[in-house]
Amino acid sequence: MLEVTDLHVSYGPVRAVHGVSLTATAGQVTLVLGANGAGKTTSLRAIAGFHKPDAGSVWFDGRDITGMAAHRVVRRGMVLVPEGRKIFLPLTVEENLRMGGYAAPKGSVEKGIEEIYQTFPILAERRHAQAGLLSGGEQQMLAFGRALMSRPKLMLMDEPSMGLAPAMVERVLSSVRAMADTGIGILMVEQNAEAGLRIADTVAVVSRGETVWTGTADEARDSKAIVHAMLGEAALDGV
Amino acid sequence: MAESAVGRQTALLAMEDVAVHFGGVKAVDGITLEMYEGNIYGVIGPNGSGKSTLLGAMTRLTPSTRGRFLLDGKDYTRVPARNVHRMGISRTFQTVRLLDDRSVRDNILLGLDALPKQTRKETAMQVDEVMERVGVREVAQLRPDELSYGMQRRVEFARAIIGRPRLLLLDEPTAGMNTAERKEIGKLMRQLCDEGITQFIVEHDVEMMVETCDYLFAMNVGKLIAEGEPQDVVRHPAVQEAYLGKGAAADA
Amino acid sequence: MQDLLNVVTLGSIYLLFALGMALVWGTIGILNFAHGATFMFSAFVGHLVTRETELPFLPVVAVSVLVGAAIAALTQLLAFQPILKRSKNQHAAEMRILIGGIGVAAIPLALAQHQTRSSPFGFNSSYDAEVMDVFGLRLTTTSAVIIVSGLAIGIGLTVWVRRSRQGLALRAIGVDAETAAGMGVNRTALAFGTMATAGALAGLAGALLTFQLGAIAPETGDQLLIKAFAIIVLGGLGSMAGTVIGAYVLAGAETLVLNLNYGTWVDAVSFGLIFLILLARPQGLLGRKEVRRT
Amino acid sequence: MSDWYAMNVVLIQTTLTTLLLALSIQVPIRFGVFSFAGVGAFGIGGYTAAIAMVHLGWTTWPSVALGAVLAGVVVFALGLVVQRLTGLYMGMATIAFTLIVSVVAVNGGELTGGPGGLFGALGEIDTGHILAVVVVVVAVLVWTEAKGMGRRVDTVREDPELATAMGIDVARYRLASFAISGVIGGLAGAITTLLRSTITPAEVNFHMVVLALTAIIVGGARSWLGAFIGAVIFVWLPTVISFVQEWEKVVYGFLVAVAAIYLPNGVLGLIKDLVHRLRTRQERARMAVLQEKG
Amino acid sequence: PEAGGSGGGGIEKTIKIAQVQDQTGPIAYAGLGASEGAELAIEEIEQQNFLGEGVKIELQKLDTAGEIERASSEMNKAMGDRDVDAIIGPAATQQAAAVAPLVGRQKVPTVFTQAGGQGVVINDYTFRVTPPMESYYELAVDYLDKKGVKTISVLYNATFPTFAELGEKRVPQMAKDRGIEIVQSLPVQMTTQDFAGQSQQIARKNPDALVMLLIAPQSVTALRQLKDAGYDNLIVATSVQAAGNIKEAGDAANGLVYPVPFSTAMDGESSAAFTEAFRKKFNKDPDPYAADGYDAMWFIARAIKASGDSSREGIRKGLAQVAKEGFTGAMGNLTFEGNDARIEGALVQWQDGKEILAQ
Ligand SMILES: Nc1ncnc2c1ncn2[C@@H]1O[C@H](COP(=O)(O)OP(=O)(O)OP(=O)(O)O)[C@@H](O)[C@H]1O
Ligand SMILES: Nc1ncnc2c1ncn2[C@@H]1O[C@H](COP(=O)(O)OP(=O)(O)OP(=O)(O)O)[C@@H](O)[C@H]1O
Ligand SMILES: [Mg+2]
Ligand SMILES: [Mg+2]
Repeated sequence: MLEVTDLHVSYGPVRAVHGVSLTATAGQVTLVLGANGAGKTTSLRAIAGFHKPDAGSVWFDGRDITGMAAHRVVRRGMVLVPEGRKIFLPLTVEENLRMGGYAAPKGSVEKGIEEIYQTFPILAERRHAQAGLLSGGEQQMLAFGRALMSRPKLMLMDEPSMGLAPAMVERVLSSVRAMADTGIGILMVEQNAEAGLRIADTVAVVSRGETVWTGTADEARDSKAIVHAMLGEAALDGV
Repeated sequence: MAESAVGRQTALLAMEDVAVHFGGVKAVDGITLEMYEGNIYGVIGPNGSGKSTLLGAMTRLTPSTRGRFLLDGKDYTRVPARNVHRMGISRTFQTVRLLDDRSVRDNILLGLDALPKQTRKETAMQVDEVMERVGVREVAQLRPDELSYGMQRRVEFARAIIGRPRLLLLDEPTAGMNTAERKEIGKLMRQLCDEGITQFIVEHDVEMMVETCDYLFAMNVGKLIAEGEPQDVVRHPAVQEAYLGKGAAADA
Repeated sequence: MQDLLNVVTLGSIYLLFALGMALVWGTIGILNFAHGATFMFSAFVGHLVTRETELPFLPVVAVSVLVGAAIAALTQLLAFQPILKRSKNQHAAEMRILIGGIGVAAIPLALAQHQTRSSPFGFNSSYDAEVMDVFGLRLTTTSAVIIVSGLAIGIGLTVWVRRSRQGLALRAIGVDAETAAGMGVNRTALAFGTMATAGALAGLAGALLTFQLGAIAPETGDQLLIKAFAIIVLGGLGSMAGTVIGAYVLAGAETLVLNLNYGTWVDAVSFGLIFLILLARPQGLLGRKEVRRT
Repeated sequence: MSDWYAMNVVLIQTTLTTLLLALSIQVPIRFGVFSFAGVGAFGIGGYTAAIAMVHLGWTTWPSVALGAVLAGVVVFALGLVVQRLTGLYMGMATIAFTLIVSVVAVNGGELTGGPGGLFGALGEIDTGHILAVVVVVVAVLVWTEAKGMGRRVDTVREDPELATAMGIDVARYRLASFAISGVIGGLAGAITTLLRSTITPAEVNFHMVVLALTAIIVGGARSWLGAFIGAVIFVWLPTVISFVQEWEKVVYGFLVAVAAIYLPNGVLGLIKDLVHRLRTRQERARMAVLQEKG
Repeated sequence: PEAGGSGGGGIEKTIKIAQVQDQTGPIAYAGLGASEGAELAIEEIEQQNFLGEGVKIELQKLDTAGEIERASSEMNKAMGDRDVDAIIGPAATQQAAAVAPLVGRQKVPTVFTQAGGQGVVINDYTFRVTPPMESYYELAVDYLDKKGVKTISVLYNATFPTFAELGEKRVPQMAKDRGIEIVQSLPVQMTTQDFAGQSQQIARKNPDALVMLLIAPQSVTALRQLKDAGYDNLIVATSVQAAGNIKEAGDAANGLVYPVPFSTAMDGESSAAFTEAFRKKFNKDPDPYAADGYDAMWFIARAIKASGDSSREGIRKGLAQVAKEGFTGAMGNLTFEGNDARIEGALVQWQDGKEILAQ
């Protein structure tokens, strides 16, 4: 359902991404791995319409959406859980969730909110608190819940487990898996490779702005050594 | 090791019955603990259990509702937050807080700016050295908003250690890094500890905590639920349930 | 009693003017310094039109409202939107929007001053205010219209911003426009619409105020601008209800000082009052405290 | 050359006094305090100096010094009172202060000359004197911008809590910015007044706040050099564009708006960005090579 | 540079006069009007060969744009230009007061128009052709006296220097001299826009007459609101209401009386001639500011003729001499107190869109 081919993105003179290709399929979890600064975030943002790619193409649901503005991409059913949460800090928890449902059909909002409160009871408890007061992990839950509110067909997630306690990582990842099982496509960047691999179907490794390896999760698990080596090397030279 | 010293050596930092309440929210609720020089302490606990708040209270940025803080046996509960850094307590933040229109190098130097001249001369590290160790040498002149998230965290880390604090408080220093990178940072923490920097780390990566820390605290809803050797703490049933979610994972 | 009515009338005048400004400032963070010029110029166009042909009340108001909306829309399109596009975030754009507004404001002001040589201008309208006697109080029809529309629009906007989907989206844009776009908000269109609405309100205020006062001068907008600024901050930025209250507080203070015959101290007392209120409530009367945590 | 100087001596002097005024607004903003008390200080400094000369018969420089010191003390005291306020709430409170200064001058009777102001305070000041004052002021400011001090100031502005965590006494820096702003504003007022021999309450107004703000935003808000660029632009612009005659204000407005759109960090920011690009070109190239290699 | 000629140089072929007045901004009307008046005067002077065969006067307009700084810098430019022989100086008191000491230093004869406050005519080089309002405001109070008015209210803009002076000192004094009682004195400020409260207070007191000292837009509002409040006794205002500034008040302005230094309704010979010539040249009625410019320019021309010297020093001497004798211009007979003009003025009444002499 998502087909990204040979994406190139730059920040002024800095070529952050040059040659990332990714695919995501309905009902499957695609895991993107890569070192710090490899260009994962940049790729995701470009796909979701926050950044205009210099070259390459993004096809979603049979249509070319390369360079389409973010708010239109959302309406087509693709949503991004951004890196660093990007919660609306002065708004309340509930208002944040409502915002998530902005593009969703009217009737579904109340129901969606209730569902999210059920998954994350802590959010229900603090529903009228300003989101800025939540702890880091609570905010991460809110970001995840907010994205769910739009009832996406495809969800892009930039490190959804960041800052979450192990129990919560389990809960989030298993609900991600459950979503995929209902037919939603997932494209997920995850530093916690082990946890990510547990729920992933396919894996892509990005290094220095390029896709360098793709395969199934099983292949990746088997060739763990390869992936590790790749990540390790990247980590060593620090960029 | 920590417990062997109890009773003889004064704790580097001690807390007595510390509580931080926000209206009805009891973020930290009666914590008593001690930390001794030369160790790495870790804190684990579910989201919202009060770890960051505790860190904030230790640096006095977050006012505490009750309790006492002692550094070298001296009460600093009433010392204003701005003086805490000078006393040798340095911290990082859970969300990256860097100056966006200053270079990486400048951001790191900020860690020295308000220290007494003498400290700067005698104990501080060289900025180039710090950048090298943390792995941001290559990007010294760039601005933080030109860096990826993981790199920004490293800059934050570098700023906290450049003044060679006696006690280093780290709030999820490796969030957003992969396993290999975490190992790197873990190694660096160990080195720093050997150089005499006592550390207090909030982290969710249990594996890394067990590997790196000498002593572990576990928190839940504002209270300590376990402490001791990392292995033991992780195996503690209360921790297993509240934090690692063995029960929760099963029914998910 | 009559004094109270005067306070309400004056307060409603301030309110009408301030509402448009508060709407864009309190939600999408655009502090539009061209609001005063928009206000003045829409009345000025009404003046030019009625110089050709005498018109009744409503058409004059309609002309001003349309002109106001058009000016604000153009301002947004040609100045504020490009500024926002070229800034990293809302915070970085704030100051430039302020300055951009100052620049934009200079243009209609210069044009009107050039045309009128700064003498006051009014409407040539078949409408003539009548004095009504309501429970023994004197009230002109224009004042009645101003009071009713000021309160109605004030309350309407308060509810809209608090409760509606778009109101929420506007506030979200003000916090982080990019992330709001990521939720499916067409921020450009929404911001554009809001600015146009604010401009229409400025035009409405321009027309009604000119009817009420008989004439305004090109500089009148500037004088109201600073008062509106004060009112919005006093009420608490982001709270439309605060703006409503702020307008009446300021009007009350001014009227009181005038009635006590300390005419030259009006500004000192009313701004002194604002000063004191802010000391007691640093976030304004109904503003929310900005919270941050470590 | 000397002929040119003679024709433009007023413009040159005005550039310098405008620079001082702009700095008195820029300093607090750079320290993260949205204070416009500098314009109030301008009024206090100007009136004090004029009163010292006219009523007390003092000579020029003691009068200027008295004006600067008094303005510094008053604004510092104001800072003590309002230090709790943040953002535009602080802006409003300090604007209120400024307007109150003006009202007090109107009502000051013999002492301040009432609404007509004071006149006849012609000091012995030439361009060299002003230049010397400016050099001293700028030297102090350069110190607050350089190295560690500059970083601390930036941190106090951008993230006060981080600053506290880094051991910086935020409150002290903010208060210091009030005192500095007061003294500089006072100097600007005293010198301007004694140069032109009069001061009136009407000058101490919101318009002046707008002028100073425009100058620093267009010039560059982060450094004295930006204020200087801004002062030069806004003092000389009318002369440069005088060929457009009655459309001058229109052109002015247009240029200000264009600057707001295209110069995110003012003229100085433009220069700095270029320098940054050049300086980091190597690092970027290195990174690019690394990426290519991988 | 050494400014001004050394005198005794005769009359040059081209005389350059700089007009440093507002051409744009909030008080542009004063400068623009004066420009028109001055241009008319120049045309007449040249046609009559008043200064000799073929002597031309060049008028250079420098815009002060309503700002004191601009006024000083433009004045400085004019003074620095050695070809400039005399200056018609700023019309706003604050601008004029700021440049008055400078022209004294640089020794450039300067004739101010308007600028009715203090601190303007302060040395040998400063002259003023528009009389300060208080010098002819007696006309208005006399009129009240004649009409048998016993009680008055004063509504005045106390932040406008001229009105503050009139409202607080002069009018009370004049009223006292004539046995008129001031029952109410209501100060407002420049930014006051709504006069509902004051109007009702006045209507309640219902004095025989109201002295209204307000700036242009304020007067329009006040007149309307006074009417709405039910006050319809006599109202006297000021020359600020001239030049059609009261037009927008419509019927509410009918019967308003105010003293002016000049009005098209004035029936004096020189005034009527000016009005006619102006209408012919510009196809519209002259306002008082045009009369200012006209008289200022003629003042300078007469001065040159009197001293026979068009250098700066010559003009200064000439101006002083003409001032001693006085002359007749658009504003009627001008006499001088020192360098400061005085006139009889006229009391006019606004009736159905135009000024007529009040009776
Ligand atoms: N705004 C920017 N301006 C210039 N360069 C940038 C900018 N943002 C990112 N970069 C550069 O682009 C490259 C890719 O960054 P990106 O954030 O996509 O990495 P990432 O794979 O998400 O890393 P991480 O795991 O640390 O989040 C990095 O080299 C980074 O320095
Ligand atoms: N200023 C505040 N006002 C109100 N509630 C607060 C405030 N700061 C923190 N809290 C609440 O206190 C609780 C503890 O927060 P804290 O940030 O200390 O958790 P944490 O253990 O660091 O969690 P995480 O692992 O998710 O970062 C949370 O429920 C949070 O919502
Ligand atoms: Mg990333
Ligand atoms: Mg935390």
